[in-house]
Amino acid sequence: MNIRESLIAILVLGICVFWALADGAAAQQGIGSALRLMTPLLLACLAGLYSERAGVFDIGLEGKMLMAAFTAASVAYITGSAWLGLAAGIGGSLALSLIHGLASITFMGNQLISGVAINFLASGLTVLIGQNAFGLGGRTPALTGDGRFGPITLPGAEAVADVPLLGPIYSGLISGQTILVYVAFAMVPITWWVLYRTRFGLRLRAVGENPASVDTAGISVTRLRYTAVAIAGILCGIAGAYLATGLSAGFVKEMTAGRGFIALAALIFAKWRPWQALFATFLFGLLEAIANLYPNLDLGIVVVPSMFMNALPYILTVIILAGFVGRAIPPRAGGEPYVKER
Amino acid sequence: MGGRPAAAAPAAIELRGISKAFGAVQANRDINLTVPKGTIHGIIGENGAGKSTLMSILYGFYKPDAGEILVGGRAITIADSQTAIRAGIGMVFQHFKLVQNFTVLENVILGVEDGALLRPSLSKARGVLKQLAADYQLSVDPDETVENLSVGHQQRVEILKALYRQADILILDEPTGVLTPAEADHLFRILEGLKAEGKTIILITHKLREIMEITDNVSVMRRGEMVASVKTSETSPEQLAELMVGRKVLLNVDKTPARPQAPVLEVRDLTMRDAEGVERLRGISLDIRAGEILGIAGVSGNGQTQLLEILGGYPEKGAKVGGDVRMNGAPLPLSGSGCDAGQRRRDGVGHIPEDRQVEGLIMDFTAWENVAFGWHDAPEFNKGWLMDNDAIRRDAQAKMERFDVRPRDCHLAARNFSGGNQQKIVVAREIERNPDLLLIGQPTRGVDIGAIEFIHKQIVALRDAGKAILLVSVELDEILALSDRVAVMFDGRIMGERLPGQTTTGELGLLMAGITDTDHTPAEAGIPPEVAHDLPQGRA
Amino acid sequence: MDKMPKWADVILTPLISLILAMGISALVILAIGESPWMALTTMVEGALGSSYGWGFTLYYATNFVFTGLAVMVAYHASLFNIGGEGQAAMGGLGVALVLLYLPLPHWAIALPVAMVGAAAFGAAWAFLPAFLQAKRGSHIVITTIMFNFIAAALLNYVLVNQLRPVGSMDPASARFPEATNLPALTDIAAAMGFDWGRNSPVNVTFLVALAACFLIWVLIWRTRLGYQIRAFGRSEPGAVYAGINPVTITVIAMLISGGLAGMMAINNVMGEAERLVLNAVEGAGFIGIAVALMGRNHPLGILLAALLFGFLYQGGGELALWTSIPRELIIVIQALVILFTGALDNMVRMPLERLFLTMRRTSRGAVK
Amino acid sequence: DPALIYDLGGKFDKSFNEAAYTGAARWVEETGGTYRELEMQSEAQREQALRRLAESGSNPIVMTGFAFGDVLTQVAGDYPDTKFAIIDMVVEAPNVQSVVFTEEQGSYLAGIMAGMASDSGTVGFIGGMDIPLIHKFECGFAQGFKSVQPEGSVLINYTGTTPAAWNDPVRGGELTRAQISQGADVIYAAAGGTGIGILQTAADEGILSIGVDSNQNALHPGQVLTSMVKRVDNAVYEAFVAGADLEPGIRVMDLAAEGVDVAVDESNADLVTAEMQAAVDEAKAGIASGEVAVHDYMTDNTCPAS
Ligand SMILES: Nc1ncnc2c1ncn2[C@@H]1O[C@H](COP(=O)(O)OP(=O)(O)OP(=O)(O)O)[C@@H](O)[C@H]1O
Ligand SMILES: Nc1ncnc2c1ncn2[C@@H]1O[C@H](COP(=O)(O)OP(=O)(O)OP(=O)(O)O)[C@@H](O)[C@H]1O
Ligand SMILES: [Mg+2]
Ligand SMILES: [Mg+2]
Repeated sequence: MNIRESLIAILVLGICVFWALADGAAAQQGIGSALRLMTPLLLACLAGLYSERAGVFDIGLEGKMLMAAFTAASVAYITGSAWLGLAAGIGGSLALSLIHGLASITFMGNQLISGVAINFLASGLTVLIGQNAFGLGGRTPALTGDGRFGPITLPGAEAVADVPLLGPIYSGLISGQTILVYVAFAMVPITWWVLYRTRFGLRLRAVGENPASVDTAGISVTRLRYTAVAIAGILCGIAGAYLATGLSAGFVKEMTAGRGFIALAALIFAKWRPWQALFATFLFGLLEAIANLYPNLDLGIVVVPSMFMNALPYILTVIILAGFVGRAIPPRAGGEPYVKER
Repeated sequence: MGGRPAAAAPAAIELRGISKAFGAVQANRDINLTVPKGTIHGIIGENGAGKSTLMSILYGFYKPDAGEILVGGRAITIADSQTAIRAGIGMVFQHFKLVQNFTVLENVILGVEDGALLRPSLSKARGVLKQLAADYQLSVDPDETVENLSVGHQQRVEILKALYRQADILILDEPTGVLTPAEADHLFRILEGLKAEGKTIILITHKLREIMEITDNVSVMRRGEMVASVKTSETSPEQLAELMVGRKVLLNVDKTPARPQAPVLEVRDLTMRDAEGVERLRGISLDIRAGEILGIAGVSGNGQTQLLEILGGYPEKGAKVGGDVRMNGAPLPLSGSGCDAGQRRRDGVGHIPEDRQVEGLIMDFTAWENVAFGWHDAPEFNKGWLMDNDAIRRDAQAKMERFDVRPRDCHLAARNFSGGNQQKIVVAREIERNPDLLLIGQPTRGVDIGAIEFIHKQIVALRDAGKAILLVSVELDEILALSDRVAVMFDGRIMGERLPGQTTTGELGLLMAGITDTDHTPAEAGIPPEVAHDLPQGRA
Repeated sequence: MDKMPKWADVILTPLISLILAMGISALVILAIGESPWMALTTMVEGALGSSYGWGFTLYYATNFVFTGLAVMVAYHASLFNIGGEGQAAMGGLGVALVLLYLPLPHWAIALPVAMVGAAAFGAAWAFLPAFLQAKRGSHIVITTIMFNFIAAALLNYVLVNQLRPVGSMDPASARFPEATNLPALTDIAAAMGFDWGRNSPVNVTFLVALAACFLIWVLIWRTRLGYQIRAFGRSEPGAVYAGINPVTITVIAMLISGGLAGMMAINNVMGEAERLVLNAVEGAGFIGIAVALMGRNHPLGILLAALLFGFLYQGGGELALWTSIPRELIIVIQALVILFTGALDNMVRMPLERLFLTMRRTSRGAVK
Repeated sequence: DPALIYDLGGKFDKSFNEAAYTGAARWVEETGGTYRELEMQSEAQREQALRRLAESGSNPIVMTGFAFGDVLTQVAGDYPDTKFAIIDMVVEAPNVQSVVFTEEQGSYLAGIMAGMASDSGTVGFIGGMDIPLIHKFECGFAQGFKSVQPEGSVLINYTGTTPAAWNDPVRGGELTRAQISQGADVIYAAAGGTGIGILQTAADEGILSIGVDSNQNALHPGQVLTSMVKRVDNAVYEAFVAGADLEPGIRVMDLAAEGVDVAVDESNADLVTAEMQAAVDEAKAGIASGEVAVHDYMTDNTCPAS
C-alpha cells in the first residue's frame, strides 16, 4: 500500500488520535459507537466485495440485510436462540442471493435491476410475513435473553482495565462486543487472505476482470460467480442478524435504514479492497458517532442546527472522496453478464 | 522445411463434420480437417470465415452442433476447455484471454494451480517459467503486471500458459497480427523448435508470407466451409489468395512515384511528458508534403501513439506538450482551447486511429451512426438543431458501397461487422472527408488480404490526389510498400529517415531497436536485450 | 442477425414476463389467505375502472416519467444517477420558492416559471456530483447517494425553520397562491365540455411529461448533443478521439438528468399538494431507476413502464385502502414485476428465441 | 359507521397511530359496532381517502396526524353533512373537530420525574425526525426537568431528517449510548419505532427511559420510568361514541381533560417514589390553576429551557 492508498487509514487513525487527546472519554464512547455502527456496514461491504470482485454488481445489499434481520429476529424469537436466528438470517439472505444469481448469472439479466427488485422484495416481504406471523405491523416481538447476542468479555479485560492507554483500548473498546463484531473484523484479514493467497481468490478476481480467461482455463464461470454471490449472501445474512439480534432486540420494518447503500458507497470508497473497506466503513461509523455526540455544534455566533449535524457524515464523505480518494475503477467485467454466444 | 513423415502414426487432430451455428449464422459447416503429428498446419481465410470458431470448438470454448473430434486417433468429447487442456491442446486466442491486472505468474497458473493455496503453485511456476524461458527464449518478467507488458510480451505469456499446461498441440490464432517483424521472426523460431520436439502447431494468419515460410500444410476456409487443404510446398501465395477470396488478388501495392509539393505539416521539436512525468516524445521534427506518404516504423510503444494523439488534437490527460507544429503554415495549438479533436477536423486533419474498436468506432452504434462519428458537427449531417439522419444514412450507404463493406447494411451495429469491414468503415469515413492531412495508425491490423489490398489502394489514391499522409505501422512490409519516405521511431525520437527503395528491413530493424550506424550496441534507453538479439538478420 | 422478430421481443417477452410476475404474486396472495382474483379485480377496477382511478394512475405515472427520464439521460452517458430522490426534492424547493416569492398572476405564466425553478434546483443538485465525477473521478454513485441525504437534511431545515408558517405544526410551506394552481385534467375535460370525473390529482403536468418524453427522445436520438452523450456513454476514449469533451458532456448530461428529476416537482408539489411538504418525493426517485431500466432507457419504454408502475401504485393503493390486504403486498408485487420483466427477462426470451429459430428453420426447410 | 385514517407511519407504529387503533378497538369492544380504517400509502391519497370515505357515508371520519390538516381544509366544505375529527392540528370548519394535545404539559411532568430520578443531573431527549411537533415534546420535558434541577442539563438528539428516522432502532440505541456516555441517566424517547431501540438500550445499560404516546412501561418492566401517554385512543374513542353528533370546534386534550399524562402502573410502580408522585400531582395542580405555565414551543418556535 502506498501513501495514497492508505490515506483513508491515516485519516481515520488521525481523527481517532486527535479525538482521544482532546476528549478521551468522549473518544472512547465515540469510537466504540463507531465500531458497532460500522459492523453491519463492514459485513455488507465485504459481501459486496466478494460479489463485485467476481463481476456481479450488487445493489441489493440493503434488501438482503433487511431480509436477514427479519428472518433472524423471527427465528430467534420463536426458538429463543440467537444462533438459530443467525442461521435463519443467513438463510433468508441466501435465498435472495439465489434470486440475484439466477437473474444475473444464469439468465444474464441486468444486475442493477435485479438488485433494485431484491430491495423492494425484501422491504415488502418482511412486513407482509411479519404482520401475518406476529400481527405487530411488521415488528417482531422484543427478543430477550438467549434470543440476542450478548457482549463478550475478553480474557484479561478486567485485569488491564486500569492500565492507562491499554485499558481504555482493550477493555473499553476491544472487549465487550458481541461475537458478530469479532466475526466481522476477522472477515477482513480472512477476505484479504482468501482473495490474494488462495486459488479460489485468484479465480474469483480473475472472473471479475476477464471471465473469458477463466473460461478458457477450463473453470466454470457460472459456478465461481454463484459461489461469490452466495458468500455475499452469507455475509449480508450475518450483517442483518447483527442488526436485529446483536445491536437491537428484534426487527422493526425498514430497520436497515439505508445502510446497504452506505456499504455500497464504502465499497467504492475502498476501491473494492478488504483493508480499505475496513477503514472506509470505520470512517462512516466514526462520522456518524461524531454527529451523534455533538448534535448541536455551538460555534459561538451560530448554533449549527441538528439537521446539518445529521447530514455532516454525508457532506464529509463527499469532501473526502473528492479531496483524497480519486478515481475508483471497478472490476473490469463488473455489471456485465458473461455472454459467450449471442 | 521437412517435418518428419507421419505416415503410420495417427493424426494429432482430426475433425470430422464439424458444424456450428450462432443463432442464424452458420459459422462452420461440415468441416473436415486432419493435422498430422509434428507438423505446422496453417489455416487461412477471410475475416469471418469461421477460423476462430473452429479452433475455439477444438479448444472446448464453444460446443459444436455436430461432428466428431479425434485427438491422437481417439475420439473424444471436448465439453470444456479443461478437457481440451487435459487432451494436450493449448490455444493462444486472437484476443488474448489474460487478466490485465494480474502478474504474469498469476496468469500462467490460473486454472492449473497445484492446491488450494497459491504460494506453492507460484513458486513452482516461477521455476518452470525460468526453464521455459531458457529452452525457448521466451523470457518475460514473471512478476510484471500484464497490462504493463507490450502486446508482444502478452503473447509470450499466452504461449507460456499453453506450454506450462504441457500442450502437445498448440493453436495460435493470428499471433503475428500484433507483432513486429522481429518478434514474429522470434516466434517462428520458437514454433520450429516446438515442432522439432514433436509438438503439433496450428497457425491461423492472414499473412501468406508466414504461411509459405513456416507451415507444412495449409487449409483454406471460406464462408464457414473448408474449401481446400494442400501441402504448402505445392502451392503459391497467389493461389492461396485466390482460394481464400474467390478472385485474383494483387499482392503488391501498385503505385507510381510520389510528386510531393508544398509542406502541409511541419513538426519542430515536439516533446511530451505524460501525467506520470515520463518523457514520451523527445524532440520530434518532421515534415510532410502534399502528395506524399511519410511512414513511421517502430516497435509499438515508442511514442507513435502519443504522436498521433497530439497531432489528432487529443494529447492524453495531464500530459505536458511542447514544441511547434504548423499546418499549412498556421500553428496548431498543442494544449488548451483549440487543441481538440473537433477543431483538428475542421482544420482539415483526418485520423484513422490505431485501435478501431476502442477509438475509431462506437461498437454499439450502427454503421451509419459511425459514419458521422467525429464529423457529427459537419453541416451536411445537420439540419438546424437536429442531425439529418437521412443524409447520414444516405452518405453511409454510399460509402459502404464504394468501400465494399460487407454486409452492406448500414443499420447493423459496428460490432456485428468483422474486423476488416469495421476498418473499412473507419477508412471510408476519414478518407472520403478528403483531408489535407491524414493520420493513419495500423491501417490493416488483423485485416484479411482482400481488404488490405483495398485499403492500401485507397491510401495511395488519396496521396495521388495531393494530400499529405502520415502512416504509422508496425508492419515493416506495409511501411515499405506504401511510404514515400520512412522515418523510424525509437524511444520518443526519430532515429533516422530512409527512402524505401534504398533501405532494407534489416537496416530499419536496427534503427527500430535504437541502433544507428555510428552506434552498434543496443541503446541504453530501456530496450530489452531479447528484442535486441531478436533483430531480424538481413531479411530484405 | 435477429433470432426472433422485433415484435416478439418488444411485446411478447414483457407480456409473458408480466404474466409470470402476476402468477407468483397470486401465489403470495393465496399464501396470506386472500383471494388473488379479488385482488386483481380490485386493482384493475381501482386503477383503471374509473376516471378517478385513471386520474391517480396517470398522476403517479407522471412522477415516474420524470424520474425515469432523469435516470435514462444519465445512463446514456454511462452515469448511474441514483440521486433522483434528492434532485426531485430540491426541485420541489425550487417550485416552492418561485411560487411563494414571485408574483405570478396566472397558472399559465406560473407553470413555465416554476418549471424553470424546478429544473434549475434539480440540476443544481446534480451539478456537484457531476463536476466531481468529471474532474476528480469521485464515483457518481456515492456522491449522488450522499446528496440524497444532504437534500433531505437541507429541505428539513428550510421547511421547519424558514418556509413553515409560524404556529403551524406541519413542516410544510404555506399554500401557493390560488392563481398558480394548475388545472387538473378533469377540469380541462370539463371545460371542453365533457365529464371526466373530478378531484383526481392528474393535472396538466401529465401533458408536460408526455412532451418531455418526446423532447428527450429528440434530444438523445436526433440532436448532436444526444449523439455526443450516447457516444461518450459507450466509449470514453472514442469520444475523446471524436472531439467530444468528457467533462462537458458529463456535466451537461447530469444537469439535464437533475433538471428532469427536479421537474417532477411540478406534478407533486405544484400540481397536487399545492404546497411543499416534507418527503414530497416519496421514493419516486428510486422507482425512476426501475422505470428507466425496465423501459430499456427509451422514452417510449419509460412511458409504458411509468404507466405500469402508476397502475401498480394506484391499484395497490386501492387494494390496501379497501381490502384487508396489507399495503406491503403491493411492494412485493412491484418487486416481482421489476424482477421478471427487468432482470429475468431472458428466462422468457431464451426459449422464445429457440422457438422462433426452429420455426424459421422448419419453414425454410419446407420451402426448399 | 365511523372511519379512522392512519397517517403514513401506519397502524402499528407502536406509538401514535397505534394509540388511535387502540381507541377504535375499545369502541368496537364496548359497542360491538364496526368501523372502516385506512392506512395511507402516499401524500396524494389523503384527499382521495377522505372523499371516498365521506361519499361512502362514513361518519364521523377521524384522522391522525397534522399532515391531514391542509387536505381537510379543502375537503371538509364539500361534505357539510359529514363530521370530521383531526388529531394534532387545528382546522377551522363548521363540521370539523380539531383535537390537540398539550404534549408540553405531559412532557413537563415526565421532565419532573426525570429530574427527580436523575442522580447525575444530566438527562437525555431523543427525538425522531426533526420536526416542530417533536420540539414541543422536547421543550416541555426540558422545562419540567429544569424545574427540579435548574443547574442540570438536557442532552438533545434527533435521529434524522428522513422518515427513516422513525424506524431506526439501531441508531436510537447508539444515540442512547452516546447520551449515557455524556452522563445521562434518564432518557426520554419521542421517536416512534426508533424508540424501541432507545428503551432497549437504556434497559441494557441499566439506566431509566421514558416512553411516549402509548404506555410503554411494560416493554421493560422496572426499567422504564414512565411513559408520557397521549390519549389519542380517548380522542378516537370519544369521537366514535359521539358519532354523527360529534361536536365541531377545537378540543384541547390537556392534563385536565386527561389528554396527556404520565403513566404509572405495576411495571413502574417501584420506580415512582412517593415524593415523585407528589411532585407530579403538585405540578398538575399548578398547571390546572395556571400557577405553573408550561411554554408551548409552537407558539413562537423557541424554548425557554434550552
Ligand atoms: N460468439 C459468437 N456469437 C455469435 N456469432 C459468432 C460468434 N463468434 C463468431 N460468430 C460468427 O461466426 C462467424 C465466424 O467467425 P470467426 O470468428 O470464426 O471468423 P474468423 O474466420 O476467425 O475471422 P477473422 O479472420 O476475422 O478472425 C462470424 O461471421 C460471426 O458471424
Ligand atoms: N460474441 C459475438 N457475438 C456476435 N458476433 C460476434 C461475436 N464475436 C465475434 N462476432 C462476429 O464474428 C465475426 C468475426 O469476428 P472475430 O472477432 O472473430 O474477428 P474479426 O472481428 O473479424 O477480427 P479481426 O479483424 O481482428 O480478425 C464478426 O462479424 C463479429 O461481429
Ligand atoms: Mg478476427
Ligand atoms: Mg478469428
